[in-house]
Amino acid sequence: MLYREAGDFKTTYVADNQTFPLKLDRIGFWVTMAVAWLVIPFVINDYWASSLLVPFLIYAIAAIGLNILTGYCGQVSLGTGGFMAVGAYACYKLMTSFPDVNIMIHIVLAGGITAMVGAAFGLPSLRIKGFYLAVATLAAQFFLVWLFNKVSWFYNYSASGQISAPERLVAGVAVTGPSTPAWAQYLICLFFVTVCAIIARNLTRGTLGRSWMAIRDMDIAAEIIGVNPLKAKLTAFAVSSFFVGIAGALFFAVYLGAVEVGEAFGIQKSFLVLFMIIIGGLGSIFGSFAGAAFLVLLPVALKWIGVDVMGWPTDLVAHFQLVIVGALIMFFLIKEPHGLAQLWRLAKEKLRLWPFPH
Amino acid sequence: MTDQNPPEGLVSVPHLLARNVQLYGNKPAYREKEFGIWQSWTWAETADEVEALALGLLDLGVNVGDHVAVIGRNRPALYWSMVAVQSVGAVPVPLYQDAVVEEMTYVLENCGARFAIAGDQEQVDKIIEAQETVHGIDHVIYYDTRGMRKYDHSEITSFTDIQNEGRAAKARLSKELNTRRDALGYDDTCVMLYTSGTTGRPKGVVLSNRNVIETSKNSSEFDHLSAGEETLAYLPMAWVGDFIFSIGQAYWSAFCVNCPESAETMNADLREIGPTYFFAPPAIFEGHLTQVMIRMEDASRFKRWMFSYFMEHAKTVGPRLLDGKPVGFKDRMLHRIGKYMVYGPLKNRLGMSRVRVGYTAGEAIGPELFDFYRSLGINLKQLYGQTEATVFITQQPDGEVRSDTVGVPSPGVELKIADNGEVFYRSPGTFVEYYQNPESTASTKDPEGWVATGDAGFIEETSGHLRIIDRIKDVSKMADGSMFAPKYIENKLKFYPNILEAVVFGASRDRCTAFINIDLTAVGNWAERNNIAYSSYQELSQHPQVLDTVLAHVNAVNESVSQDEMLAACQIHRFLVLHKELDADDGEMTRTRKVRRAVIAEKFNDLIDALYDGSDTIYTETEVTYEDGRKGKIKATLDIRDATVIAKTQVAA
Amino acid sequence: MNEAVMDKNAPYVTEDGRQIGGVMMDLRDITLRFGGVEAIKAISFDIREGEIRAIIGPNGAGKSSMLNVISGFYKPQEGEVYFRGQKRPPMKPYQVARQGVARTFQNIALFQGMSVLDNVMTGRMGHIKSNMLAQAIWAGKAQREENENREAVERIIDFLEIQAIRKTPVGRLPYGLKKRVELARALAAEPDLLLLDEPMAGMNVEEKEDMSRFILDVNDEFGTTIALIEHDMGVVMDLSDRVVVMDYGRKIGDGTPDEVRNNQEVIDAYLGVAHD
Amino acid sequence: MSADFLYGIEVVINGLMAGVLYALVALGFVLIYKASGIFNYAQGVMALFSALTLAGIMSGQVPFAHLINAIFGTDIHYFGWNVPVLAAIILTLIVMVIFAWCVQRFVFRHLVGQEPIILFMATIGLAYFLEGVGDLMWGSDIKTLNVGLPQGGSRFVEDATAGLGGDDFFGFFIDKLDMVATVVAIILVAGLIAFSQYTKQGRAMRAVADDHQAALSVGISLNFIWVLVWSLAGLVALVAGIMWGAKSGVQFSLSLIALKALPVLMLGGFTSIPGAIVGGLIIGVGEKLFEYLIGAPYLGGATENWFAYVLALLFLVFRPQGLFGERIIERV
Repeated sequence: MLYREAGDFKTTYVADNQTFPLKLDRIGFWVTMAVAWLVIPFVINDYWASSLLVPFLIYAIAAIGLNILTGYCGQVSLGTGGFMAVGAYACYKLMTSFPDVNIMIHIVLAGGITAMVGAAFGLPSLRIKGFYLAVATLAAQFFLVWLFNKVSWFYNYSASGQISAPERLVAGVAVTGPSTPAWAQYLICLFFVTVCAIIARNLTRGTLGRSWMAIRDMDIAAEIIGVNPLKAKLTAFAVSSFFVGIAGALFFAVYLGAVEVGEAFGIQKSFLVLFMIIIGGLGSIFGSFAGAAFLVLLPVALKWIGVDVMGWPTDLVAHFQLVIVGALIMFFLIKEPHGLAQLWRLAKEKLRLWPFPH
Repeated sequence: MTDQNPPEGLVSVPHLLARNVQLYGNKPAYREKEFGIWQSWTWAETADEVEALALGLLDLGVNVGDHVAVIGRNRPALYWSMVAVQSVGAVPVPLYQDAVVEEMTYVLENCGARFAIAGDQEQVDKIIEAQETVHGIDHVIYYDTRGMRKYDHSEITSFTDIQNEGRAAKARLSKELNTRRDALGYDDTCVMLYTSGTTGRPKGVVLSNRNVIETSKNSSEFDHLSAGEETLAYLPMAWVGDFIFSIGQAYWSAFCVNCPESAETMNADLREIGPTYFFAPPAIFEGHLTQVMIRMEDASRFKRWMFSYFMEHAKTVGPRLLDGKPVGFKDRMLHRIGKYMVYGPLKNRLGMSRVRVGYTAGEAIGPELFDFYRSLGINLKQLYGQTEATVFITQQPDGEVRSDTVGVPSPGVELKIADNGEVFYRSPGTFVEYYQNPESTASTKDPEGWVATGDAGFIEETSGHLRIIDRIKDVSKMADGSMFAPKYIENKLKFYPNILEAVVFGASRDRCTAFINIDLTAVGNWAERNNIAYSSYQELSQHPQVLDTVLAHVNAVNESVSQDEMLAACQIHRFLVLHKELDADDGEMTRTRKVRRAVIAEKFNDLIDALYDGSDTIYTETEVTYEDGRKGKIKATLDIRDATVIAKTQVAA
Repeated sequence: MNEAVMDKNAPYVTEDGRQIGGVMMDLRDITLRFGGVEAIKAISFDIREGEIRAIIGPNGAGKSSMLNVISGFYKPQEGEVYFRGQKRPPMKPYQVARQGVARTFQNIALFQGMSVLDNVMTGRMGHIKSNMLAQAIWAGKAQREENENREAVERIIDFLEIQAIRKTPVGRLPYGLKKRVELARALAAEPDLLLLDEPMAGMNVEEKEDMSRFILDVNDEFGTTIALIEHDMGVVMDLSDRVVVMDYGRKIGDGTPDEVRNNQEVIDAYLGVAHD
Repeated sequence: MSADFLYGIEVVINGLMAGVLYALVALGFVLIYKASGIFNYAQGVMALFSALTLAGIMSGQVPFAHLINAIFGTDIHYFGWNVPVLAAIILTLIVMVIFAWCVQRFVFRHLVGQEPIILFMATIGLAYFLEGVGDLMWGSDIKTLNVGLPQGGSRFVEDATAGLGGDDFFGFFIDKLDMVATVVAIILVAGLIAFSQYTKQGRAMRAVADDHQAALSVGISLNFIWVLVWSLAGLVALVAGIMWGAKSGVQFSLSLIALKALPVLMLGGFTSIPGAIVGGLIIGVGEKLFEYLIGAPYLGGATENWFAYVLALLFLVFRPQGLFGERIIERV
């Protein structure tokens, strides 16, 4: 209905496999970018930053990461929380050991370190498949959390066992530490989201992405036609962990400021991110955003309805949240395994075919 | 013959090409969907592709005046071939790609082609087979190399090889090429096109540069065609229309010609390109409409309601808006909404969002059909023309478009109506002659250059528009002397989506009867929805419910015909639905899907007798040709139905 | 003896103008076991440059296992595989693929979640040189490579006449087309040796004709050597230059279609085998 | 014998007992997995849920009290009666059966034929859902669950074994509860095996596990079997819930402990009952010993959290199909 495709033809391969082949989508994309970069920073306040936007952006990165591993390469991981922890602690150690180096670099390095850890834990995936692997990744989850708990070197022997981010500046503005302005928090996260999303998109639409999907859809056939499973799986684990690591670093340094590994990066976190990609849509970058947005918004919305409107006790609402999330997961797996992204795709298809049904 | 001088020395297509290179060197001239994207060639690139080929042809020994056959689906390379052939002073002769070997043999023999440029292996094979009887062909050039490896290449060469040889020989031959190009005169032959004559063998119509260029110039100016237009070249290259649209006008106005990837991607490609200048015979528009209706059937109730509501509204408002007539505010607003909800999306799906000028011709087009597209806001117009006129005789100016006329005389065209009602014309586009056929030339074109169209028609005093009744030879008298215009009735019948073809008989008989061909897409779909099982076209065609539906249509037509006292006698008394589709391969139709009345009458005489002797079923056997050329027989017993005829009102004519 | 060896490798041209070269792949005394079961018993045969080689036999004769051995998916317990005169060291299937051996599968093994185009593109894996970083930036080398591969793939798509379904998800395709897409994926690798596991299983006559035409065209246009398993005797006899007949893991016949057709043991083996 | 060694033995014995419990929960997994190919992550939460329910019923708690109060502004919490243990257990069982039926009816019936990994993720969702429901029904506060099982170390064993070592060895300290648990678990395991061997339903269950189609063709109702196995899993969960609940109170962590069954399965193989038992024992002993010998002295303790997983992980790398699982032959 909205789409006018006549005359929107492609004369080069570059144009043909661009991310948004339809003109309208291109426009939509640029509008979104403009709003995100040029409008929101000026209107954002602490509440919006801390309760919605910043967590959304950070989880989006994590979700993209996990989606690459699970959605694109078909390797389910329950260790996301653990890998986020790696990113966080790596970032913390770097920040404290090299105070003069720019925080941005620290965050990227943290991602790199996580990538290595991730690849290491990915090694078993060559032998183990399906949920065997899923359970195996629990090992990473529990082991890493325990590690950061027990080995006090990681939290610089602080009495509380917590790590807390010292203030660091980017271009003269604090992006970590207590005195960080909301818009700075937001912008740094937005920056990383943008970069990560672009990288993810490029990787997934290219050769590497195809080798991942081949492994996901039919690993044996994939290997026989020339996909190197070792390379495919390890790169998937590495890239995925890289993003997750960055998310962890931001989550700690920019968002929370101080974390205790057990509660910030526990197994619950792993599930949260997994749910994001299930609801958002496996194998879709857009889905990662949608899922993150949904699960960040849901509790806020529920709290608003339950506590502020209905005046229920908070714990009750929290319980409801569990029920709803659980139900949603099952619902999506039954009705629409490809999640919100697929719904979006279908809606778009309808609009393109309008007024025809098919 | 009008004696204008060529506009600023553009005496031939190659000259136009040269001009376009100067003015629009970097604008796209050709696009072809190949390997997944639209491969593009600018005018400059086109020019040296053409030149390379031309040099290659010289190298091959093509002489001035030689005939070079060009056969294949619409591809830039083949268009270049025609221009290249012209550049070396030879005459391109495009042939119908779906012609069977016999037809091709005849044409090759008739034009005495020394060279042939073929699109692919299929065409090459046909040429080789034809050569068993025709020995004129010295050399065959093929474009698509697929499957050609094993052929003996002594007399067969690939397009690219020829071009390479040409490029290699440039130093040696370019001088010769230039002299030949400069030698081209305004009255030299530009192209030779074979008319798919509705009767007898095809005739080679010789068109001069003057014909083509004058016509292209006039018609381009008539519709203000600019270098910005986009067209889709998908109609047979051998058809004069395609030659004028894709070469004449394209080179005159320097607009871009787009070639689809393959037959089955045609619609998708149309959608992608979104042409601004579009021609299609009524059959195609009808096909689209049928598709639209069928697909809307499955739509949700709301959508169906919305669709019908806005289409209704558009019928009243759309055409008025197109013709720039005043429209009330409320209607204007409603139309806006409709444009957003229905018209726009629909045009988009049909690939006609950008159509600025659309033409249809060749057959009368049903008013419903015509209005449907008009009311969508597509500027669809009718033109009346023929090969001998280099297409244009009359066409409809913007703002004066109606389904029942074919418009006013095109610029430079003079019309006159003979006493027997036949339409004559004279124009700069009037053809030179029928190749090696002086007598038919003489019988068609008198010394003053007036050409008989073979159509009966009259000019409306009020609007000055021409109206065509029928082929003059098909208009005849019935036994009681009243006028019999079968085509007129047939068209009325064919306006119903369920009816694909109709053939009406009644010349010098006491009453009219008809053969009907049902439209398999429409009827088949209807059968599906009413879960009526059928195994074959034949079975479906004889299904009682189908016959009832057809009967209803026939009655309706009789109803409307009875209004017109001139033709009231042409009401159909009895009809039957044919057990096979009329088919060009069986010689029942021309390649342009015009019915060959005589052939049919002769072939199915048993059925005709049955129609008149009052029997209500008839058993028959018919020979058919399958796609692969094999022949077979189909047997069937056909029901014959009686239609209700409205008693002729007593009038003195 | 020496002579025998010599004419064994002497190139020749078949009556329909096919250039047959020397031995490309030589399988020597291959024995394959699953647990106790012997799927293949000491089989030897060779495949020559440019020929169309058929492997036939009743169900469970071990044909597919043989193909799996050639494509390196099964590791035979005994015997050697010689490829282009070299003894093939134990290697992973994807390495075999990159040596120029591509294949299709008995029951279609397309990547359901991807479009036809992407499926065929995966066939190009062996031709990728750009690294991950380049791909992440999606510019320069990676981009160029992507386009080159796309073009190569598009030529295959054009060759197999599947332009119309280029962007359709393979899940939605009818069976016959899926088979064709799988062939396209194999061809995209530009293999020297193409293995087809029952390319025409479950096809109607028309589809079979198309497929046969494509197989011949492939061999003709690209000079690809082809080894295929097929049940339809007619097809096998028409297409292939030489036929290996297997039964219960043993080789019971090897030669031109005519030789095989008149081989008593083969006839016996086929008596009462339903599908032939 | 040296005290250290004897203490080592004690650790092993305790490990074995823990292991039996792991094995028990693992059995729940195996049952469902064999019959329906579902890898039930929610098993742990089921244990928690059943324990909550039992505790709730015994103490005569009003289900959904919070919710009701929140909606109607009422202030009800208890019916004011106490349900005797046995009745409570039976009621709980009924609840678990209903739960099993709902799960089958509303979730997994719609997921038949999906890839295992999808089913697995669905059970994670189920776990969340069930946890939420449990909290809604009985509140999230930690409950003590006392079904009258003996508590505390067993004097008897301690005295009996005190003589074994020197004077710095005071006999094995073994929790009565663990002993009871072990006994119960062993009985249950035996019972389950007997059930699947000698009863009609049991055989039907095995038939389904071997080959769905075949089972269907001989007229076994898959639906019934699936409800049955989910119910059995519920029963197992309940028992495990009681044991752990009695041991360390009914709280969320319980569901995590139950997760230990996962590595157990990875060792034992998902399809083998003996595997589950052996795996359970190995893990139980393994983690206790590791903690005793390495974890506590050198790694700062609490290694039980991950030992099982890492062990299973390493193990799998060398034997992907587990101890007793059949070897997978891949074909194309």
